[in-house]
Amino acid sequence: MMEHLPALMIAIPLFGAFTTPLLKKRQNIAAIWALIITVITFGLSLLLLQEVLSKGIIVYVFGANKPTLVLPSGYRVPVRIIFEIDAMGAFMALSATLMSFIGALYSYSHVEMETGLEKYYALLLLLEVGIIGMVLTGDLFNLFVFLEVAGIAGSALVGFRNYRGEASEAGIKYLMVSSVASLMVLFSIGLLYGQYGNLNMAYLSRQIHLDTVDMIALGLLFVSFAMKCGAVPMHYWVPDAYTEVPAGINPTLLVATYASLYALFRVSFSLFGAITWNMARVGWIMSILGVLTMFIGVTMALVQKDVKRLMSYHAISQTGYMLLGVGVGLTVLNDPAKLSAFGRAAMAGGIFHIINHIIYKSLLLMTAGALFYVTGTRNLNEMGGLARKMPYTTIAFIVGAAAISGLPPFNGFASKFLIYETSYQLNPLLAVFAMVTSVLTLASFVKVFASAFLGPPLEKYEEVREVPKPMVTAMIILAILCILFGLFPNVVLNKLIYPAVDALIKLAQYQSWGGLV
Amino acid sequence: MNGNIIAINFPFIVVALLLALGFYTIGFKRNLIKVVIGVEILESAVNLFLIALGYVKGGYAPIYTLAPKKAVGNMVLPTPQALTLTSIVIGVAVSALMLAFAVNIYRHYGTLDVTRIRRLRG
Amino acid sequence: MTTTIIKTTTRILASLILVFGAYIILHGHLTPGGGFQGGAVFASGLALLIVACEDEIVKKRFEKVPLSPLESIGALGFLGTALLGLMGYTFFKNVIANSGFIFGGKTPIGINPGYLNTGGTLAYMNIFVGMKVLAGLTSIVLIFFLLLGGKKDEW
Amino acid sequence: MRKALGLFAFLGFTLFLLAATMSLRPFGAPPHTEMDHYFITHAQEQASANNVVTSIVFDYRGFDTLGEATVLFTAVAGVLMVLRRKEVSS
Amino acid sequence: MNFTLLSPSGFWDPVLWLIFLILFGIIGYIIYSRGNPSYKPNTEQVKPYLSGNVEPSKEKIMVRAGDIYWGFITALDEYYVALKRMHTGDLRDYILWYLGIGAIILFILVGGV
Amino acid sequence: MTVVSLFMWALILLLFSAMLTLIRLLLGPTIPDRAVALDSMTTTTAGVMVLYGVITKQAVFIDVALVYAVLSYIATLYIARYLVRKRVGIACKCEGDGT
Amino acid sequence: MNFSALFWALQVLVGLGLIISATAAIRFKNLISAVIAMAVFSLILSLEFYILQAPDVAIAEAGVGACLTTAMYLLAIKNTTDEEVIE
Repeated sequence: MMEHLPALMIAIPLFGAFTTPLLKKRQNIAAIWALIITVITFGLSLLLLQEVLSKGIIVYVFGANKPTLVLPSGYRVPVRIIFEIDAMGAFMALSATLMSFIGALYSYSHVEMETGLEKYYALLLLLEVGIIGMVLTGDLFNLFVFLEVAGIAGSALVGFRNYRGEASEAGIKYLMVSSVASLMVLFSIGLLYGQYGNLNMAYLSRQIHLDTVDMIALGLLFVSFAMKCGAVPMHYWVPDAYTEVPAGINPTLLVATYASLYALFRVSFSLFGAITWNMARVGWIMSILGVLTMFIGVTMALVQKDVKRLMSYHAISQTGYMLLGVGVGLTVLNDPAKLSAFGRAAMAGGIFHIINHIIYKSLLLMTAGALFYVTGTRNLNEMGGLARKMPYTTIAFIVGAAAISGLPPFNGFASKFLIYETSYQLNPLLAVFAMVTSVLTLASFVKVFASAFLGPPLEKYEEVREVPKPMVTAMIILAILCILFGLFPNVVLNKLIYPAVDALIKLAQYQSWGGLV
Repeated sequence: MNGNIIAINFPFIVVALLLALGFYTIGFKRNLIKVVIGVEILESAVNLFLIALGYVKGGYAPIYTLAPKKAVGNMVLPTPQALTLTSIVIGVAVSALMLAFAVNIYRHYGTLDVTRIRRLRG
Repeated sequence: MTTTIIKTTTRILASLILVFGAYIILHGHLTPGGGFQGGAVFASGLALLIVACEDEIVKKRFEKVPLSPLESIGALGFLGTALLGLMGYTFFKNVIANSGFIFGGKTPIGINPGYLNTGGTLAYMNIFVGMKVLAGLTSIVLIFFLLLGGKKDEW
Repeated sequence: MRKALGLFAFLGFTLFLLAATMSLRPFGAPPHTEMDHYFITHAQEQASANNVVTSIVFDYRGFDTLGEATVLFTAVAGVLMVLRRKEVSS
Repeated sequence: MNFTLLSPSGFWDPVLWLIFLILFGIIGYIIYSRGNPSYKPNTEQVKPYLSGNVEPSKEKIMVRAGDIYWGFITALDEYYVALKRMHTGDLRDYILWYLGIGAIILFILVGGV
Repeated sequence: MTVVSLFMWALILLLFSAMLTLIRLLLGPTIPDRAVALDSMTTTTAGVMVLYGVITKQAVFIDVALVYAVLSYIATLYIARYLVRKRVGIACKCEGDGT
Repeated sequence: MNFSALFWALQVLVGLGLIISATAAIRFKNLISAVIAMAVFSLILSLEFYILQAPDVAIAEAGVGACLTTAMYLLAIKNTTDEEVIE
């Protein structure tokens, strides 16, 4: 069964999602069923990661006689849909499944009182399927299909609280943005198909040569995925969507955003990696977008009064760090001396920041959801003195806030450290912006902590008690992960991140799987 | 020469104009349902682009049932047609969900004017 | 609001459309069409039935139809047919083609009039996808239609 | 102001779309595509179907169709969820 | 297993950090234990004394979130006005920004700099 | 003049008449005008499809025309149902909202 | 009249029809008129697919565009309002 692992990664959550609407009468069982499915998927993704790290790139051909039969007899092109899983894809799949599990656990109590839960859990599983499909596939059109699955499931979940008008507003904004972006992705896929007559990414990357149509396709793909991952100034949908979605979906929605970031990296490094002389330009675009993203995101966050909206602006600003780190790596991709000096470390910082940010931002958004659960409001002006009432939430919030500001020994520290040093070597101005952003991040979280948790206990929150156990468990798991990743960054970097970085950098390895060359 | 290229690439030009019309609708119309119509025009334009990519001059449809004798070895490319089928279904799904959101927004806001549907900002 | 003309026309036309949809689904591997197209035509026939009746009749008639389970069953059947390939081959392998099972006949190479008993898993997948699509699209139209009857303060 | 800037962005983007479609290969003469050749010649024998498009949709690229079915399922679930009647029971 | 993260200009060692943590924890505890022992919770002692005035209600003395960093935001007023004007919340602007940025990126890639 | 050429001229004529209905759709002051234009255009286009299938000698193409011929009725019925509900009859005054 | 001339005449007519009906769908102030124009757009698009030898796609576009999308739009407009905002 080991060889069918990539197919099962998709089939099992799909099975769960298709069966969940049948449990309309008993919504508790639907929640437990979703929890079981996410746990199984998490185990499978661990197995997959182990396979990839020990054996290299895994290839799975859908519909062939054998899973590794890439080329049909007598032909030199791949014709079927092929999954090509390298360390980067397995790493993203691991984060997606982990976060879906945490989200399902948290949702068990968080949305208990609402109706329509069987559809909620089905959509949660479908969102997971979309992310897994996006990060594992090696086929361009398949990437588009799963991008749409993730986008539609995400926007439907954003509109879950349909008794609030704002939820529908955020939902249609997210849906519009994601559908326009994916249509442009489809258009550029059409351009590439018209040029080369194939859809496989590894095959295309060997065929691509510099051409006006190719460059326009690259630009369209770049800007569409940049919009889907929330780069400034196309970030407006991010605060709307993250604010209105139930807090249990937030972790998965974050991973969906970073799956688009993954697709952006994949397009820049693997699909168009063969066009060598133009890549420095793309790297500079990515770095500058990153700097803009982190600075504007954090300054907007400083003036927010809505707690979840503040945290979503921080999510934007942290995306900037990833873009900056990987952009620095992309800029020096063709300079082997600089690449080994700081490019590889920069990319490691950027990619390590993805999982770090997913963990601590989910933690923070979950604490915001817990505050909403007990107080019924998200306005920071009306909160205060909750630290005594909710000790676990407070501890989780402190851990998350320290991690996002890059204090040692929490996990944001290691990746930010790498990014500062490497971006300083490319251009000192970039590092200055990164550090200023970090300081402002700490400042705005001090604001949240002071106004929500500290201060005198208010009369209207006399009855408040700690949130139910599943929510606490989910938050504590993430807090422990935060501390572990921060204490031993070296282990994570060597086991998980550097293989992923090498998977992106080594283009020839990606191009030559399954005897294609 | 230039006019000749326009004559040959005529369907592609139509696609580009339709994309422009769709973007114009999304960017400058104030009614939400008009915006949804704009997205649908975009979708149709991309579908038309894919099908036009697959056409071979003088080719026949890739179906063997009761096909004329000349069709063997002279068929249009079938892959873009399969891709377009998928794309059409996705288009229907997206517009259905958008209309549901629009109905729900009208319930709560009492309007379909995009400039007034912005409680979430800043 | 519906007149006798509409009711009579609907009675004749609806059955015709449903049969035509079923034809498109079943002959998906021979003629143009397939699961999605046939399902859309079938759902259009059901939409005709919806629009030709009063709201109360529609509500009464369709509350017994298990649309949501039908959709789940269609999707699960599609997934299951694809999973058949795991018996020795890969996901989505067409195991039934040329095996002699139902729909497992051999197709003559070249131009032929088309035989229904071919196609392998394609025919099964067509049927399941058609079931899923007709249930899904009908439930979309139905919920949009039934919204008209709802009162504002129920929301 | 907003309208002028928006019009500028729109025209710029459209210009590149037109450029892309104009500089593409001529209509009706696709390059020699081995993938499509494989589908046309092997569909009857491998998938035993006369309709090549259906054989691609459900056999060669069947995984895409699974994604497509998933999209429709997602959209139906989303529509039913967004338009559901009852509020919170608390 | 080696836990030390080496980077071009520094290093991070969790063991060293733990040692420092324990050290400073002990120092902190020593300072704490030398504090005033006459403090007793839940007595009259802990109530605030405001020159004999009545203690105002909790809602009034609370520091609101909007008041924190008031000076900073006021100093950067012009920047924030520009930023607020960018965030209109209009659905169409989202797409127009996309078109504009797309045009710029395509110009850089295709037109050449 | 061969038979196939005759079919081609018939096709062009049908398409021309479809264009005429398109003009009615653009000008038509009331909604019922436009609905009727849609209906007649659908029928004409179904005829065009049948003729094109005959010209290229592909029998299976007729299915598409059948689908259109059958389904156009439903769209018209939906529009009619809407107009009845809104009391927008033929007697409604023109809005003058042509292109 | 040979086939090639017929093909190009069809291409030009259908392309014009596509652009005209799309423009009409955008310009009509009444949303019902816009939806009818979208139905015509879908019809012409289906004809174009048919001419480009893609009957599968043409059937899909016909089944969706002729009835279901129109029905969805009409029902949604029925639930909201049918007048576009006058700018």
